[in-house]
Amino acid sequence: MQISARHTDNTTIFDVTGDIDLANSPEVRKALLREVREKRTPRVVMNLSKVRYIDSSGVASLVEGLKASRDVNSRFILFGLSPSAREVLQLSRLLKIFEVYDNEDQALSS
Amino acid sequence: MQISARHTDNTTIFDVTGDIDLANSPEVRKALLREVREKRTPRVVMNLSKVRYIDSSGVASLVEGLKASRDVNSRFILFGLSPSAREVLQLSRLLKIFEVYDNEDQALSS
Amino acid sequence: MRQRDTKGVSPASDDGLLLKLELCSDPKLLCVVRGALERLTEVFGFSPPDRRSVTRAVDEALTNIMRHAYNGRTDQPIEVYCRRVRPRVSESADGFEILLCDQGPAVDPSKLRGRRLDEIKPGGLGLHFIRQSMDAVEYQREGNTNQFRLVKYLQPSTQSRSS
Amino acid sequence: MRQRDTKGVSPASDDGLLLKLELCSDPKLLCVVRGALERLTEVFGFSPPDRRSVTRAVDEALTNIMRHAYNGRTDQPIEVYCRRVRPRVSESADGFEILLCDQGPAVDPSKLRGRRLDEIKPGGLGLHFIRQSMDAVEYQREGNTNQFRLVKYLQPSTQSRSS
Ligand SMILES: Nc1ncnc2c1ncn2[C@@H]1O[C@H](COP(=O)(O)OP(=O)(O)O)[C@@H](O)[C@H]1O
Ligand SMILES: Nc1ncnc2c1ncn2[C@@H]1O[C@H](COP(=O)(O)OP(=O)(O)O)[C@@H](O)[C@H]1O
Repeated sequence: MQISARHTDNTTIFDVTGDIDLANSPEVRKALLREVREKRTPRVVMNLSKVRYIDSSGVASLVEGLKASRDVNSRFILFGLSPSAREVLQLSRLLKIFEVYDNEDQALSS
Repeated sequence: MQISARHTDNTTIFDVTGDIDLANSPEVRKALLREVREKRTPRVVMNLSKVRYIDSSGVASLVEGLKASRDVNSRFILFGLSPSAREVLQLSRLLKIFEVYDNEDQALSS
Repeated sequence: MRQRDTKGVSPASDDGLLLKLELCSDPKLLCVVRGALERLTEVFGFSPPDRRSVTRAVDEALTNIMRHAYNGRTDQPIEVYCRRVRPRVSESADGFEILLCDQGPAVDPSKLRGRRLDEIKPGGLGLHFIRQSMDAVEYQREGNTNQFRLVKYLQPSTQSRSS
Repeated sequence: MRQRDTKGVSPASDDGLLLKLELCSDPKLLCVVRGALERLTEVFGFSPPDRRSVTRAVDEALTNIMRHAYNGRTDQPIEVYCRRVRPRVSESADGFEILLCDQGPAVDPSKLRGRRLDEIKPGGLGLHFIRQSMDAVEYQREGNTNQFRLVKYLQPSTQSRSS
């Protein structure tokens, strides 16, 4: 798993490549919380189009990002969900809780 | 592995999906030899763009297709080789023996 | 190779065994098991969504073993047996059984429960994923070994999917 | 789990063992082993071309066992041990060792040779692929077991690549 950040205006886009599982979800969590809590970036966008698999610990990291962003009144957005990532949010009954878009254009113009 | 055929003019294009290995290379061989030897199709083209891996038995099937087409003076063409497929032909010193193109357009206009 | 071992699970090629994996409890190896399971479930004949379900269930069960049975220690042994099982009376098709074995302390079965899903909070999702993905989920203690048994049938009955 | 077994190969988590696979000699399972090896070689730290090389070598060695040691029988046992080995004097980095074990008849080492590559004909390529892909390739008979040992180092010496 690799995670890198792009910054535009008030937005940070995290490009994630590879599966998110127990081996690396702490890293995702850390990057998200730093961006939301410490940097107070108004809009944090996760590009998941290169992520095939997300496990329950990965979902937990995303939920932490979402909760942190609600705490500081910022936005937390996902796009590019693979079938497996979509399923896992559905199984967690979280698909409707997150702001989810198909692609980057839609995510950024939202 | 799935193999299906498209027919145009004097040409048959085989679309192969999935790895070619010991489990299915006999099937590839059979399809090729039927097309070249029995049907005498003047140009047989293998679309390998959805094939990630070819093992030595798969290479052997392709070599049989090539030899059969030489016997009947027809053409045998490959396109869409993955890095792994390219490597395996290189290791076999066969990359220069086969007619290899990058994509379908180039293969068909050749 | 051909004798039954102490866990009553027979090695490769006896008794429907398709694949056995032995690994240590390092989360870095989870992707390796997924890589094998994605292909094995395809060979077995599952649809793409069912392949993802089985792979996810095995991954989450391994994650739980690493976190809860072994408390995050990365050098402890895990065994994964994948076998074909004959249909039950209520099932029309063969099943895919995964047996996960660890040497951690015995598990109190009453603790094997996920949290309620109507809260938005991290954690407590793994067992839900496993139960929602599989037709049968069982825990058993055998000697010093914890055994988690997961089964998915090729044509699952509708009733077993509504859990 | 922790005792050494009869083959002198120790199980998961001892002695650098990363993964052990047991499967039967069915070509349908080749893709399953590749699925595991592709990920394991990535976790180990190999570059994409080296991952493909190692995966290919293991695949071809398994193919040879299925075809030659077991003559196409699909129900015979195969074991695959993947372990980390310490660098040799001539190597600067760790190595990835794969040990493939089968119960077929002993192999005449003089027969373990590929054909010349200057002819265009099918077959006889597998051993070439294996030798070209790996830094070390060894065959050994241990009791009733054929053992093929393949090693690739993380930073292979140039000399060992020119085979
Ligand atoms: N393999 C296991 N060994 C011991 N306890 C387990 C195991 N799997 C699950 N549990 C228990 O079940 C609880 C719920 O597990 P799960 O739904 O996966 O969520 P989480 O692991 O995030 O707590 C765990 O907190 C743990 O107490
Ligand atoms: N695992 C094995 N057991 C017995 N013989 C083998 C094994 N691997 C290779 N051989 C011998 O080495 C020869 C060359 O093998 P290889 O280069 O893979 O080509 P092929 O398998 O197409 O003949 C085989 O024909 C066989 O005689």
